[in-house]
Amino acid sequence: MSTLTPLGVLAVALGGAGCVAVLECVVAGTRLAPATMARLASTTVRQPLRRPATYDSWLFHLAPGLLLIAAVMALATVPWAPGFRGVDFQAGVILFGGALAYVTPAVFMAGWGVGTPLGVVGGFRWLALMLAYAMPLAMVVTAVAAPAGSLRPSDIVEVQHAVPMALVQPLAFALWLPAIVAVCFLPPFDLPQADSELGGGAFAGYRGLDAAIVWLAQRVLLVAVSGMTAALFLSGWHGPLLPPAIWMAVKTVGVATLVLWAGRRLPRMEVDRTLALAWKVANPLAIVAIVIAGALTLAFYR
Amino acid sequence: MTAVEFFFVLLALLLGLLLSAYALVLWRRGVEVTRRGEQPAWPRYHVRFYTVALLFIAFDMEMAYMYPWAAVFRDLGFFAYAEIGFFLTVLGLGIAYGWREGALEWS
Amino acid sequence: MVLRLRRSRHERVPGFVIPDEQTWTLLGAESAMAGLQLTANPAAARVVLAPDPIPDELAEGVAALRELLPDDVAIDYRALPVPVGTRVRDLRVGTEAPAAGMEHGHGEHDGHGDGDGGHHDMMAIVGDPSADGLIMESIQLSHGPLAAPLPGGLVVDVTLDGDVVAESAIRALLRVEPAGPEPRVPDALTPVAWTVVFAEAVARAGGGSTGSERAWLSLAAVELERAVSHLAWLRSLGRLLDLHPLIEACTRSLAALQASRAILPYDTPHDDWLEAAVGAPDLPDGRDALSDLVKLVTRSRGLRWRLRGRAVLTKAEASSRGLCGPVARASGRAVDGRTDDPRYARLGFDPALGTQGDALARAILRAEEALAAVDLARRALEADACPDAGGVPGGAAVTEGPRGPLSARWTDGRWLLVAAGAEPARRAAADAMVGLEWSAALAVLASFDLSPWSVGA
Amino acid sequence: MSDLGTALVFWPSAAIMLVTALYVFITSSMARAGLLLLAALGIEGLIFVALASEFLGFLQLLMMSGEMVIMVFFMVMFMPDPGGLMGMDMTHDKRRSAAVAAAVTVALAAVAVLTDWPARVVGDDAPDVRAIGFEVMGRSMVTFLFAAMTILFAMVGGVLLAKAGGRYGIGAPLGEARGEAGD
Repeated sequence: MSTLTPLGVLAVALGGAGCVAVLECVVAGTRLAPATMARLASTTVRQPLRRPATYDSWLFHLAPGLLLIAAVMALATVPWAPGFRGVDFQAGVILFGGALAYVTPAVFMAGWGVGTPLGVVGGFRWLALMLAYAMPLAMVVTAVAAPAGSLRPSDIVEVQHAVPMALVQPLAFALWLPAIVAVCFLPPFDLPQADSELGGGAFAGYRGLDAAIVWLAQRVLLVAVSGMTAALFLSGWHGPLLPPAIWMAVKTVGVATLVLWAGRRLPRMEVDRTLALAWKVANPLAIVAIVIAGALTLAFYR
Repeated sequence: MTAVEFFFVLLALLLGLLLSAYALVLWRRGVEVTRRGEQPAWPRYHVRFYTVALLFIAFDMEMAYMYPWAAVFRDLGFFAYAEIGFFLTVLGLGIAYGWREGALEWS
Repeated sequence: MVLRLRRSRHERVPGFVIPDEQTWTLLGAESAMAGLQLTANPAAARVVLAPDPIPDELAEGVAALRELLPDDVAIDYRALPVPVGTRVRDLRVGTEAPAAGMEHGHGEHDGHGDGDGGHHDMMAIVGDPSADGLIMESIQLSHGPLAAPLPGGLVVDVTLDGDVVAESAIRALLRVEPAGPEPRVPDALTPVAWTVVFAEAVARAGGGSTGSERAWLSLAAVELERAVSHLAWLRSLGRLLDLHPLIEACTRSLAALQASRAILPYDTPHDDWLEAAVGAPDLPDGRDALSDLVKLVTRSRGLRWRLRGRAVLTKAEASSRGLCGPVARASGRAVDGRTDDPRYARLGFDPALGTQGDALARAILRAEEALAAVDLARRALEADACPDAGGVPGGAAVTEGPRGPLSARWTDGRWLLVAAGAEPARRAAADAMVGLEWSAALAVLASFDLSPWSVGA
Repeated sequence: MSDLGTALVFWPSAAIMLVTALYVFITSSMARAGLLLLAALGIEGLIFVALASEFLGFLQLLMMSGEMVIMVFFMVMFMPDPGGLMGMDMTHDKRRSAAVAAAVTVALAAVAVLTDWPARVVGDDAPDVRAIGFEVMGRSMVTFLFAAMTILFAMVGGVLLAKAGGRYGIGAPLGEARGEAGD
């Protein structure tokens, strides 16, 4: 790991965000417009910051920054290639969970900070959604780490050299996918900033640099989450012909496209039903997934 | 360059970039205040999912024990599996009790 | 998992439409919105379209909206064929300046809901405990006149207890004062139906009866507008629920039905005006797209998950509230102005009836009615001899509009206009919203397809 | 991490942590107070990571953010004027609490300075996760199982208190004992 790796992570963040923007145009079927996107981005950043008179001192302007830091830290833990393993901690998967956990206060700060009724409602709906996705996300990480016998993402990738974890533990994979869509507040879980119901909700007050940072953070979050899905479930950089980094990129783009495509096909979820569904179905299934993971580890991965 | 150094260098780099971006925009463009004269809507918000939050805190504590188990389980064998089995059934009982008492519904 | 990559011809820029997408579609200005990717969040809008004379009731809403728009976005005023609302100078259906502006709702975009906890004693917590025994403060919110997926001009004053709606009241801001002998279209969401009713009433006031050739044409025009109105509503429901398959299916059907359909402001509809209102719709193609749409609506798990069992209106309740139109028919109350019309009997018309009366039944019924309307329009255009539409001279002319019967009567020097079932539907929607979480409450409100125009006394 | 690196990270973040902890009591807005406490505990997690105990540091980052946000919405629910519009003073009988605070600080500082901590320098790649794992699964297995029971008691107790009526919805009217209350 050379000293340039932090810049490498930032490069992956920016490149990934651009790639996700292009993916959205592809999935939505609109013509690619790089000129328009560039113009929109530059005009947005050139606007002055805007602050509603109802805003709460620093919460309003700190939220986008915290969101971006959480997103990039989550991205830093993803092992992209044997040579570039990102932040290679022994407990890297927990750092991934910890970084994602800071998206919750960031969106609540935005919702509470803007002060408008619908913004506050958006902030509290996000808390309810956090209660729904947090437990499956954390328990599935345990289920995946057990066979690998370590919490280091690259070790988990190594243990999948024969067969990807998605085939070994399909239940864990099925619980993981909706949780990662909810973490990135992408449709069908875009409850905090539901455009049609809350008119922009928690992020309605943002203009200029704040809005650009929130837009960037959401895309970086999607790149981080898709990358980690590829690493934990689709045997990371292992693959027959192509070099490791290319495999990782292909799998990440695949997962991101699946997430964006599913978002367009499903209606927006309701908070109370999602919460009840998560605690009545997803959590018990997550417990079962851990039990299955234990059995599989004893049987195959000794 | 160890992982911890990498982590803090990246964090410092991010903070630096964000602060400089905000400083530049504030210096060049300043801030506009909109919706003047409106009172912020900060009520004592009637959160409807507080019972689920209580269950969530207990479950979050559980994760503190599940992670070390996942790290060492492969080398310990069946005994650790039985232990975590007990641990998970206890948690399952917690959810079942919450479900029966209607803690999972929107109050 | 087949990922259908479609290339749309032109670039889609995020846009916002004042007063709302339904009004522009109904006035035949769908092509103006072609290059836009409609968004409900003004902050994300890059292009804002508005009709040239904006109704003055919406002035405050537009001012509040302008403050939310990004700095470099200006409102782009476009002249619509039938100008929307009261400030109408050259609408030949109405001549002189608008009547005195009615009382202005305070509808600024987002009400300043300061919790009423401001004045009470610092440490004591007073108030009436809500259902689970907690004493909480509520948020007052007026979901403003320009809340995008809902029709522009409809204001919902809501008291939110947390996420759940505690009280709600619905106000329709827009209004056209019927003044003088010239009939004026009081509801921009159903211009063709009202103009046909006026023509019928003028004919009846003169004692004669409308010619047979025009009777079929006006029937086809009314039925086509019903189909377009239901499709535009279904598309706004799709936008509210963020269900893109439904949005795209509605857009495809509308494209087929809207081919060269235009609403021209003539006072008494001559044949060329009716032809313009009907346009040259590609009915067979429209019919296939519509049958796919009906299949999608009836079988879509997403719609069922969001709308089933919401705001159930039993048959008795519908009749006691005096509801009409699709809302009543969805709960089993067979009240349809077209059943006793000989022309419809000639075309073999039988009203579609729902049974559950919940939000999903209303959506499915409107989709089926749109499909039936296209069939009726096709048969009406091919029919020849027309039975005499026996109307008692001097009586009220009644036509079944997309939201219920519309009747107009010219008596002692002024127009008597009645849109039955509009006010009861607003009250029913307001009562149905209580006790639901905010997103469910909005879905229920949308399922009533309320018109923002208040008609009559 | 080198000593210089550790010092570079430790001292500024310790200072920021103390400032945010102090502001928790100075601000009048409940939401801001809760989120400042979250920031303080988050920075404490970073300090743990800097001092080479990564697992505990990440665990703090993960769990503290979830729980502090829940504390924030409980504070917003139950404290009057959560938005801090009236500028309510949060501190009460200042003198005695200041004295207690000073005493506790001195005691902790004494403990920190006077005890001779083991000089064993733990390298960055010390297997702390596996060490805790073997500890929990081996020697202190009883505490692990007892912790499981404590979590269950916490869940049952929490739900029991929160849902006063339980599944039959027999609401306990405010102030009256539950026994003889009607429905």
